[in-house]
Amino acid sequence: MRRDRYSFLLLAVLAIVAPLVLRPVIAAEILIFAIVAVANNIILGYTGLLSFGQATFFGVGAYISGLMIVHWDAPLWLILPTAVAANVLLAGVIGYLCVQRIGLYFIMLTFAFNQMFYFIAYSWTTLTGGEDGLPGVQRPEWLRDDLAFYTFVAVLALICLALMKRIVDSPWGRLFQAVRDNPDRAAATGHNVRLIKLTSFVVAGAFTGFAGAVYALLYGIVPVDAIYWLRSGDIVFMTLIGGSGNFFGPVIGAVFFIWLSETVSLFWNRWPMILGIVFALVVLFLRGGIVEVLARIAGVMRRRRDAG
Amino acid sequence: MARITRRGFAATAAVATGAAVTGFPYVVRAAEEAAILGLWDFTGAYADVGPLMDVGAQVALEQVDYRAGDVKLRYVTRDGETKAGAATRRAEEAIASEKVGYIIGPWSSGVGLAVSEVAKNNKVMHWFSGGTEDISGKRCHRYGFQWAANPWTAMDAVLYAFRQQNANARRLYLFVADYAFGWSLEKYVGNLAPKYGMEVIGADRHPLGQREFSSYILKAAAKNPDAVFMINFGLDAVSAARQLHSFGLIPKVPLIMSWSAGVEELIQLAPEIRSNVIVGTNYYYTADNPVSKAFVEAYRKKDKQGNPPGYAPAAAYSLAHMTIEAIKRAGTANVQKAIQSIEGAEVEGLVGTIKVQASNHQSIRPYFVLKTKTPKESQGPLDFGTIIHTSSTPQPKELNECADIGKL
Amino acid sequence: MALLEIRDLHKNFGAVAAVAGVTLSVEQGSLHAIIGPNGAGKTTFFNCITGEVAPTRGHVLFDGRDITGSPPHRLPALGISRSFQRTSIFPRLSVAENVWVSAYGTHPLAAGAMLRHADTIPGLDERIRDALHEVGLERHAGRLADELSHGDQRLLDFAIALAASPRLLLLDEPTAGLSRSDTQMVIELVERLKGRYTLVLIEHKMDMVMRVSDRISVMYFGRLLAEGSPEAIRGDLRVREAYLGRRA
Amino acid sequence: MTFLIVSQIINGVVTGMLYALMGVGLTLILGVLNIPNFAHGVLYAFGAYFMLAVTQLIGGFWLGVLIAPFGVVALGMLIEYFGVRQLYAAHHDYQLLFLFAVALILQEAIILIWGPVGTSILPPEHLAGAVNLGVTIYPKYRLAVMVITAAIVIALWLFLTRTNVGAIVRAGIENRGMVEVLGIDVQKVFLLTFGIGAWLAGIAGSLATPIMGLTPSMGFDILPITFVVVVIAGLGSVVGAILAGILIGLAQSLTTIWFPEAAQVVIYLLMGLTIILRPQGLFGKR
Repeated sequence: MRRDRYSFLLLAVLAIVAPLVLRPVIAAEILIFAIVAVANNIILGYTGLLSFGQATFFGVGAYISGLMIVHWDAPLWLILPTAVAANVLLAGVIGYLCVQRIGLYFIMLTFAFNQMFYFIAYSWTTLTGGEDGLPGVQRPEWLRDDLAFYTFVAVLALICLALMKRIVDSPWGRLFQAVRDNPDRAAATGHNVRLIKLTSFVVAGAFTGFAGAVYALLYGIVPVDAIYWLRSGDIVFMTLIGGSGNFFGPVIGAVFFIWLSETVSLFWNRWPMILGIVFALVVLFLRGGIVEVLARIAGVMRRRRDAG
Repeated sequence: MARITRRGFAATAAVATGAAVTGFPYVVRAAEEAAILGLWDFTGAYADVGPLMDVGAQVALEQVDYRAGDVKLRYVTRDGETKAGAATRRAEEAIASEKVGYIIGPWSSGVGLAVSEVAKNNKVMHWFSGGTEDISGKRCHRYGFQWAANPWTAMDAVLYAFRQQNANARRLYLFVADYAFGWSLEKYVGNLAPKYGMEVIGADRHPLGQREFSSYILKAAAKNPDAVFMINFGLDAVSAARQLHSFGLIPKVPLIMSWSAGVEELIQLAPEIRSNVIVGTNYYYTADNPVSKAFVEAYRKKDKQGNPPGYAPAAAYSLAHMTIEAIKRAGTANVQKAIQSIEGAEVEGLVGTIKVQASNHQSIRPYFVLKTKTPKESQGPLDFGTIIHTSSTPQPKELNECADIGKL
Repeated sequence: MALLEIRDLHKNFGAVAAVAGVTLSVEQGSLHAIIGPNGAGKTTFFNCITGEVAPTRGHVLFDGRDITGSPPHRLPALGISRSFQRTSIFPRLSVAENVWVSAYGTHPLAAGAMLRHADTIPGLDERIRDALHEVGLERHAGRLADELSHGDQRLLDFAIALAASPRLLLLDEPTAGLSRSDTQMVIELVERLKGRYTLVLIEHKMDMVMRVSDRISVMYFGRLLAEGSPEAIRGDLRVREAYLGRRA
Repeated sequence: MTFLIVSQIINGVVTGMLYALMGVGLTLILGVLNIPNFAHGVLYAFGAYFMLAVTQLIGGFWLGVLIAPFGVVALGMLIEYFGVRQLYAAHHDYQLLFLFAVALILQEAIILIWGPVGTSILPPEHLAGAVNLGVTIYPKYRLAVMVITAAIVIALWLFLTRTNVGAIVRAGIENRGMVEVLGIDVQKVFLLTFGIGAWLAGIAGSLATPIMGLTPSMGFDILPITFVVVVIAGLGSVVGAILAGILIGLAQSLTTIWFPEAAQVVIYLLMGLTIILRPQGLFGKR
């Protein structure tokens, strides 16, 4: 538990340094995706379910927030809880249908539902703006300044991470892991496996939707690609590349993913190929993600220090 | 060990400071250098045009040797990914790290509108070339400029020219790409058709990225139209044309590609398919003016296949050209001054005279209508058609939705 | 008094009748073994009790209550717990956490304590310690379950079952796939548990069954062939034929 | 109106048959290897681009249809051999993610090799134009595709039911453990199945070129539809995949008569409905 406290302290320090090194909006975007990746890891790393449809919740959160601002000029204290509540409901329904099936079927269902919501968003142009995206999502006055907005996001992100940490440390978190390790045994010890999976799915959906709602404020537009399935792929990518075996791994993954796609795209137009190759290599040789690399390096250094 | 750590720390600190300096948003710009960002789609749905646009912009900059009067020009590019999220992030990043004051591109309207917001927030001049009328309409602002013809102008020109060619045609069937751009063109065609003695007998909206048009085609064929009027673009238009041909509907019935990329689309269609087509486009490479001639020559040298430029590279060229003009006229890299210098100005540009309307930043410029050549008439694989009409009739004021262009 | 009663249980897979009318009752506090050659329908029968398989016909009564077709996760709360034929643990959790999952599953505070830290829920520590003590794994409490030896993992499986404080413990071939010394260890454990819990044991190792059981039911082609004390079964000709017949 | 509906039905069957070919390939791989092949779409795209290469380099439409799918088979087998096989020990999630990465890489490879601009292939001359069916006019090539795909489906059916190799593949779908028990080299079965799946994707891709044209993103466009086919069909059902493919094709083209904007959404609604009413899919047993 003390180590977690250090990790949070380190995160807080990094969050304070980030806007000095990066443009505040980009730093904010990284933090938003850090929330999404950590939330995804609750399903993937803790519960052992691979969802290829997290963009559904991200997108729906973003659209809710965008629409409430554009049409009603609603205040944030109303928007963010609404986005969360709506995504709890949505993840409840989608999750209920998906957890009936296991393994591959689960993955394909999440993926197909994602695609369904994408096409709804895409076709329902009067509501979402379709291909053109939903424009005119103005931040409230006190968040107009990018630095102020970043600070707001950073505080929210830390709160979200703390909440999610709390959840994975709670009995629920342990049950998620039990279901991941051995669903039959978990059932035989008195736990409703589908309910536990569903809970995990809903928790992740809620936080992902929340992040989406904040994302809508970032550039003042909700682009339709916010809900496209390739974004779900990106989210899985971030989670795995950081390391799904560790609570904080996906945070590193989000930073790395955005950093990598930004840098590589400067040098080569075919940069998604590099992303693909990195991803393939991680899957083939480095399933623990960056966290595993760091742990190995730390191990070597400790051994060397002990030896010297 | 300790020494290494200390050195490591110093290095980290140095890097952090350096990054902080370059990355910090409120840095004074270097004197009289203007950085222009070409935000092109190298990946995503419009990955096909990104590289072409990059070449187009380069030609414009090379022609002036990267100088606009006394101001040095620096050209940087970023991948817009045809995604609003990525494009806005890249624009933000480039504004910060490259001190970009001028953005040109991207290709897609949706992404362009998002980037327009970034330009407005960061007080950066933005020239755009896509189909949306919102840039100079509902969402106009002082920093955003539209180079493409107004959709009203375009539809008026196409309908007029089609009428000249087909005196007896009355009944139009519309294929409309289902997004804001498609709807506004559909609206204008509906309003303008009666003026030319025609009527819209049916319209089908299809999603962007549609590749399977047979069902729409059968529906259209059932109505027995005098012409198929397409309001779609790029691969959608190409796929639709190809399938219209395989169903035998064209060339029996004329096809109107009302807002076409020109060369880039026509080159994908076999000559048999494009033998009875009216093509409306923002640029065609036989445009008879000195700027265009020089551009075509320079572009074909740079293009791998030696193809003439279509809408996309021409747009990129022209966006760069207009930006350069603005800076040159201002005589300084100051963005606000550049904007003031181009507002209301007339520029001899790629498509002829381009007048930048001060009230909504819409360019009043010629729109081209071609008639394609049959395989027999064609003088080679790149001889697609003849310009039969150009028009720069501006959109009636009462239809423009730009209420207030705003302040600098 | 019978704690578990099976009445005319049938289970068909398509045209195949895996269990064809089994009736039997297990006395409170007894160790009741169900034996039979491979393919006799023991496992299907067992799965009908644990709720993994819904019987085609018939009833399962626990403590006088009809539990036919209850899903597996309902049983621990009633007081039924089980071990698995193939060791079934949570490999990436620690040994103590493995047992925690089971203890928490039947913990009366379960609903209220959802957002506490998992390790600070009152009343669980003791049950975890007791269960680990019972099987002799306390010193491994902090280790990852995956790192335990094969035999220790089987013991952990038992500990998980025990942590639910069951009244009825269902053991599915507890010595399957174990080495000789590990088998001995498990037999001793079963003998220790005998009398304190009602036990149903599925086995095909005759010697073990003869040694530990109070009562034995023999299944053969989905039916009960014989039932009685170990001595009676040992002397039963039909049983001998069934086993020998298969061997020949 | 009647003729519109009739022609839309034919139309739905034609596109549906292409979906069916994709769906069957995905189903075979899914059933035997237990992986949803995220690279299936990109294999389809390669079918189309290999077709382009053959028609450009050698010439001849039917030669392309003949050769191109085997290029895709080679590609698929390479993916299986050097990638998927290395991951059998790992959780199947990793195989899936690997295939996702491969899809990203190969899509970019298409752009690198053939450029970002889409192109098209005309149908062979003897199939150019449309034919009058009485109720409606219809392109000859599409009718030919309908016949060819039907023939492929029948041939595949015969292969699966009448040959030893086919029996092994079927056994693999029904019960993978059994294949191992029978003493058959499972790795070979996997490789073979992946190859067959790739061939089906390849032939679908090459046959689709005159209808849909070629774009680098064509693989990512068809992948989700293929998944829906398999979800509706039910896991591991070959017959189901064929019927579900046609069902989706029909639903899509009939929707365009009344509500063209919903032509894409409708297939996902169908899927949602299937899951709610029959979670195991229309033909699934598991």
